[in-house]
Amino acid sequence: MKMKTLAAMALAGALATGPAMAELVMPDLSYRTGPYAAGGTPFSDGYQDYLNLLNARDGGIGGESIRIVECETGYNTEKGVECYESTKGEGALIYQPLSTGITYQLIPKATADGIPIHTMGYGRTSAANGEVFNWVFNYPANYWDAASVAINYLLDENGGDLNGKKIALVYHNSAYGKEPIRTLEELSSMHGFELSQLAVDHPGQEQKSQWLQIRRERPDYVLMWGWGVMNQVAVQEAANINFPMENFIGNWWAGAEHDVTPAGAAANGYKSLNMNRVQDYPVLEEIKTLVHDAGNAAGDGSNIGKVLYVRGMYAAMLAAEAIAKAQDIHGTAAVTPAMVRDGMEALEITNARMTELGMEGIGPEFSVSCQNHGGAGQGLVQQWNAADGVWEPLTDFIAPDASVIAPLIAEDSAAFAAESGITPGCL
Amino acid sequence: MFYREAGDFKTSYEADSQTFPIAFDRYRYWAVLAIAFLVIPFVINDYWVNAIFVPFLIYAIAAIGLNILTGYCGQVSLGTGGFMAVGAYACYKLMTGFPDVSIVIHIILAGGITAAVGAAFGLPSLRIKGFYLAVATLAAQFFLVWLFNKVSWFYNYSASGQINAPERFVAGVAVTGPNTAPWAQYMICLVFLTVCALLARNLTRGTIGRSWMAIRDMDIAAEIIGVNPLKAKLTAFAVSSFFIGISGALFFAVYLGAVEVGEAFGIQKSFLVLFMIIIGGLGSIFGSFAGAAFLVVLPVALKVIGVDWLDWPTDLVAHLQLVIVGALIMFFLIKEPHGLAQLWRVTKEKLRLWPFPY
Amino acid sequence: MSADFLYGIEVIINGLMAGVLYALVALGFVLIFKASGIFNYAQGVMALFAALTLVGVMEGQVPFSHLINAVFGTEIHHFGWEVPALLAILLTLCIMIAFAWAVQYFVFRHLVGQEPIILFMATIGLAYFLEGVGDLMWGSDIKTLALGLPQGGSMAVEEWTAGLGGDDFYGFFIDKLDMVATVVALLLVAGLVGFAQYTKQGRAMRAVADDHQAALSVGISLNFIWVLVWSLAGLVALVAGVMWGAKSGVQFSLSLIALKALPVLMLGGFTSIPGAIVGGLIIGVGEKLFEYTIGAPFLGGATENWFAYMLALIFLVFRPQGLFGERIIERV
Amino acid sequence: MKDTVVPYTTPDGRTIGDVLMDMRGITLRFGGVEAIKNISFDIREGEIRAIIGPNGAGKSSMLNVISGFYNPQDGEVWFRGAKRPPMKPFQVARQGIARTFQNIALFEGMTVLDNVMTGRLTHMKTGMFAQALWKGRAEREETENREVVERIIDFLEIQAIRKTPVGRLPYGLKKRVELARALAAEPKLLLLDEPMAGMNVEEKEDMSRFILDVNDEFGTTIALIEHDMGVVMDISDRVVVMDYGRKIGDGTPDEVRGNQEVIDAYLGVAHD
Repeated sequence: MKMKTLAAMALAGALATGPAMAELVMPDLSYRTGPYAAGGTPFSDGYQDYLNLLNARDGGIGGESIRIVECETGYNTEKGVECYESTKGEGALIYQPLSTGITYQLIPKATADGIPIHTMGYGRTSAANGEVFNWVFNYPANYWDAASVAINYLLDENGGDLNGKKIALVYHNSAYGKEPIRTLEELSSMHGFELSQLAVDHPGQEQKSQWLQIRRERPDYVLMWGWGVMNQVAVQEAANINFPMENFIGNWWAGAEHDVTPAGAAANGYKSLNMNRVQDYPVLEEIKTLVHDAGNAAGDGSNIGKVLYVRGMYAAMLAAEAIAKAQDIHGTAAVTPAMVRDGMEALEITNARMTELGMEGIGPEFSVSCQNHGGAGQGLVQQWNAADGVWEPLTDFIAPDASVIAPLIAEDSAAFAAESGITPGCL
Repeated sequence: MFYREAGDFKTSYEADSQTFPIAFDRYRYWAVLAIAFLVIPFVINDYWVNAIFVPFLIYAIAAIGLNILTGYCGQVSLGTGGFMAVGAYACYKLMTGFPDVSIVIHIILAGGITAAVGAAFGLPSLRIKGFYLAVATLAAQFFLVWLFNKVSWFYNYSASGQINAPERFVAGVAVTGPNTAPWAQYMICLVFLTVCALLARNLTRGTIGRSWMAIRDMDIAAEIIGVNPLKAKLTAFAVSSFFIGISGALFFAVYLGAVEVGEAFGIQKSFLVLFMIIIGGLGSIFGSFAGAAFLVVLPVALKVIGVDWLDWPTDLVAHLQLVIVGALIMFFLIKEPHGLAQLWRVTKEKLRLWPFPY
Repeated sequence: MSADFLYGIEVIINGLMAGVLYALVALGFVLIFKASGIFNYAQGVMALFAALTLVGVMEGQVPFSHLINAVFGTEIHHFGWEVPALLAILLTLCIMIAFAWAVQYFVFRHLVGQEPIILFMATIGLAYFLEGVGDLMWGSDIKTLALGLPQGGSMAVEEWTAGLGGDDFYGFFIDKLDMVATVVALLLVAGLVGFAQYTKQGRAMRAVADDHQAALSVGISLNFIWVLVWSLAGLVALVAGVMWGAKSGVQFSLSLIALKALPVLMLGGFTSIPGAIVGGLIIGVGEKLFEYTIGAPFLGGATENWFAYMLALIFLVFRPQGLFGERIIERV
Repeated sequence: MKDTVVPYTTPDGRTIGDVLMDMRGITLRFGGVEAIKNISFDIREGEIRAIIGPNGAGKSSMLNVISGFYNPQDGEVWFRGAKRPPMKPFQVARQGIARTFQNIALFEGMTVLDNVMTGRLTHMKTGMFAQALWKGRAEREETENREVVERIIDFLEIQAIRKTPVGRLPYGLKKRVELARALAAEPKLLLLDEPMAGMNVEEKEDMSRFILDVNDEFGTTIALIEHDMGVVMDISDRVVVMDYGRKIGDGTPDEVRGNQEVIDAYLGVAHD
C-alpha cells in the first residue's frame, strides 16, 4: 500500500499541471502499439497532421489555436478509459475513441459529462438515433449502412437481381464482426440471396477451416468483417483457394494497404468498402509543405495518403468543421464541448465545402440533425491494385437501403433507451 | 516508536494468532483503513477513481481470489478472465432480470454462480497437475468467452453484443450507470474488497486454509494426514471463483459499465491477474494488494513520466513501458523470487532488529 | 465416394498440415523445458522477434531508428542496402544466439534452483521486455516477408484428385506453404535429433535433460547447455515466425501463436519432441474435424480455439501422463 | 474368526491389550512385481511393533498398505475389530491412523505451528462459512485445538521454533516436527517410517526417548520401521521381519534374534 501512496503522490504532481484555457483541446486516443498498431498509426497521423495544418495555415479554427492531446490506448478498453479521464480534465471538446470497446465505455460517461463523441464508421450503430444518443454521432456511415451498401453494389453488378446467389460472410467472432448479420439477414430475405456465415475466432491467424468451407460451397461473393491479423490471413487464404478476388469484399476496416501487402500480387483485385475516397488531394500537398517540412509530422511522415491516413484526416476535418459551425452558432471562438455538440448536430458537408478545403469528393454530402446523427450512410467500393500498390475507387458513393436500416436502428435504440431509462428527445 | 514485538506480550492464543501480531502493524492497518474509508472518498475525483483506484480495488479482489487457488492451494489457473466473465454476465442477467433486488445481492449471487462454474472446471485438477492444469484451465477461458459471445441470451439478444450496466442504487446512491459519483464507485469497490480480504484472511488462517496449503506443499502427504483432496481442491476453486466472480461483476457494473466479453475478459486478463499474484507474492493476501497496485499504477506512472513530463511520443513511451515492466519483473524475481510480499516481510524483519542487525 | 467424405479427408489432410505448424511452435517450448525446466512463455514473442529481425535485416532498417530520431531529432530509417535472404537468416541466427546468451547471463543464471512458477514468471517478464524491444527496434507496422516462399493451393494436387469424386468435388486443396512447412519441420526435427544423438554438445544436452546433478558431476557446463537450448529455441522460433509470418505478414499477432502450441504441449507432454509432433497432428486434425462436423454446422463455428484445449483436457483426464509419458506411480 | 488375545503385561509394566490391527494374507503387486507376498501379522493395543528387514524387503510398502496409500490386491485389513473396505488415505487417517515418512513430508511453506495444526484437521469440524466469519465457532475451535497442539509442542520440546517456517529447520528438528504433526492427530495407531534414519547417536537417543514417552504417556500404539537393530531391539515389544516381500520372522526381539532365517537374511545368505 505504501508504494501506491508514493506513486499516487507522483501522479498528483503530474496532473497538477492544469489546463491552459482559450485553446481548442482535441484529444487523440490513438493506438500506435499493440496488435492493431498498423491501422491506428496512419489514422492518428492523419488526424493530427490535419489539425496541425489548421494551426500552421489558419492559426487554428476561427482564430483559436488547437492543442492536440495524444493518448495511447493500445486498443485496450481500460487504457482508453484512463485516457478519457486524463484528457477530459484538460477541456477536451470532442472524442474520437477509435475502438468500439472504448466507445461503449464512453457513451454513458461522455453523456453524463456532456462531451460529444464522434465514432466514424464504428461504435454503436443505433447511435445514429440522436434523440436517444444526444451526445454520440456516427456520421458519415455505420456498419449496417456498410452491409447494405455492399449488397446494393452487388445488386448493381448483377443487374439488380441477386436471386439465388450465394453470399458468404466471414466475420471476426466478436460484437464487431456480428454487426452486419441482422442487416444481411433482412436483405437476404428481401433480395433472395443465400447467406452463409463463417465465424473466425480472435485473433484469426488460423482460418483454414473457414476457407476450405468456402472452397466447398463456392459462394458467388464473400463479404468480410475482419480486423487485425484476420484481414491479412483472409486475403492470403482467399488467394490460396483461388477465390476470385474481385468477388471478395471487405468492409472499411478491412481495406487498408497493410491488409493486402503481405499477400503481395495475389491480393490484386480484392475489393473493400470505404467511407472516404482515396486520391491525390491538394490538401495533402499543403500538409507536406506546412506540416511535414516544418518538422511537425505526427509520425514519421511515411503514411501520408494511405487509406487510413486519409480517413484520419477526414475525421479531423469533420471535427474542425463542427467546431467552426459551433463558433458560428454561438458567436464565440472559445467553444465548450456542449457548443461543439450543437455544431455537430448542425453540421452540413457539401461538395463545395470539401472542394474549398482541398479535398474534393473525400466523402459524401450529408447533413446532421437531431433525429439523424448518422449522416447519409453512403460508402464506396474500392479495389486494390497490387502492381501500383494503391487502392483505386471503383464507384461513387452508394446509398444504403434506408427502409431496412431505419427500423433496425429505431428498434435497437428504443431497447437501449428503455434499458437505460432515457426519454428520447432533442436537447 | 520502534517497530518491535518485544514487550507486546500475548496472553491468549487468540491474541497470538491475530492477523497483525505486532502492535505497530495493527495501528498502521487501522490507519490505512481509516484513510481509505474516511479521507479518500472526500478528495477523490473522476480521474483517480477510474484510472487508479477502482481498477486497483477490483483487481485486488481478483488477485485475492486467484491467490487462494494458486498461492494457497497450489493450483495454477489461467481461467481467471473466463471466471470474471461469468461474474459479469451473471450480474448483468440478474440486474436486468430482477431490477428490484439490490445490486449488492446481485454481485454476491454473481460470485456464487461463478463459484459453481469454477468448481465444475476445477474437477480436472484431481487428475491433472502443475502446468498441465494451468493449460487445462485455458480450456475454461476459451470456452466461456466463446459461449458468452455465441449465445445471445447472455446479452439479452442486443444487436450490439455488448452488455450495459443499468443504473442501480445502494441506499439511494447510484453505484452503477453513467451518473455514479466517483466516491460511490470507489466506496462500493472498497467495501467489497475489505469484506473479501477479511473473508480470505479468515479462510486462510484456519482449518480450510491449512488443508489448501497442505495440498499445495505436498499433496500426497496431505491426503495421508487426512485432507480430502477432492474437497480441498474444489473448495479452493469455488472460493477463488467466488471472489473472482465478484471482481468480474464489479469490473463490469461499476468500473466499465459496458463490456464485450472477448475484449474485457480475454486471455490477457487471466495472465494479468496471474502476474499480479506472482509479482505480489504467492500465498499472501498483502501480496495480492501489492501485485495489483504494482501492475495498475506502474503503467500509468510510466505514462505520466514519459508523456507528460518528458514529452516523448506516446508510442515510444508505450514500448518503453513494456521494456521497463518486463525488466522490472525479472529484476524483482532475481532479487526476491517470492514477490513484493516477501520483500516487505524481509524489510519488516530487518526493521525489527534495527538498529542492531546481529 | 461421396463429396462429404472426400472433403472430410481434405479437412484431415489440412488438419495434419496445420498440426505441423503448431508442432513447430511447440518444439521451442519442449527444447527449453526439457533441458532447464523452464516453461518459456516468451516463445511466441521470440518467434515474432526473430521474424521482425529477419525482415529488418533484409530491408536494411536501422534498429531503434524511431527512438534515435525522437531523442536526437534525426531522420534516419534505412541503411540504404538490402541483405540477401540467406545472409540475413544467418545474421538473425547470430542475433538469436546473442539473445540466448544474454537471457542466460543476465536472468536465468541468477535464478538457478528456483521453483518452476518463478521461472515461468521470469519468462513472462522476458516476453514483455522482448516485445517492447522488438517494437522499439523495428517499429510496429506490418512487414512483408520477402523470402519467396511458395504460396497458394497446389494446382497439381487439385487436378490429380479432382476425379475421385463427382461434380461437387473439386479435388483436394493443399497449400504449398504448408507443404514447405512440413518439409522444413521434418528437416528441423531430423536435424535436432541428429544433433542430440551424434554430437558431443547434443549428448551433453540430453544428459542435462536427464539429470542436472549427474551431468554436472561429469563436467558438463550447465550454463553452456542452457545457452545452447535457448539458441536452438531461437532457431525454432525463427522457423515458426517465418512460416506463420509468410501467411499474415510479420506483425504483433505472431506472438499469439504460442496459444496454439499450449494444447499441443498438454497432449504431447512438455518434455517429449515426438510428443510435440504427434500432439500437434492430433490437435490439428481434431480441431479441424470438429469444426467441420459439429462446430460449423451446429454450434455457429469458431470452435477451434476452445476445442483444441477441451480435446487436450479430456485426453489428460484419462491419461494424466500425456501421450508419451511414463505411467506415473506416486510414492511417499 | 476374530482371534482375541489375552492382555498381558510387559516387563516394564505396560499393558498390551487386544488386537488393534490385523493384517491377513496381504499381497501387493506392482505390475508383475510382488512387493508383499501373503503376509499376516497383528498389532496390539499399546504395543510398539517394529517391522524390520533388509532394503527392498517391502517394509515401506507394508506401511503404505496400512495407511491406505496402496490397496493390496489380496488379503484383508482388520482395524479395531472390523474389516476395512478399500479406502482413500484420508479416510484411513480419519479412522485414527497417523504416520511419519521416511523422507520427511512436511509442508515446507508453513510454520512449525501450522504444520502441527494440520495434524488436527481430522478433529476440526467447523464448516466453511463459519470459518469465513471466524469470530465464534471457528475461533473457539481453533483455540481448543491450539491448546492440544501446544501440549504436544511442549512435550517434544520444540516451543522455540513454533513460528519458524519449516523449510529453514535442520533435519533432526524436521523429523521431530513431523512426529509432532502425527501426534497432534491423537491417533489410535501411529506409524513411523524410519524415524531415526540419518540421525546421529544423540539425536537417535532423543527420538527413542520420545517414542517411548509417547507410547507410555498417551498409550499410543506404534508401528515402526527402523534399520538400527540396536534401537529396534531396545524399544519394541514385538518385531516382524520381512525379506523379499515375505515374512520370515515374528515375535519378541529375543525370539527374532534367535531365528536362523532372520540371521541369514541379514547376513546375506543366497536364496535358493
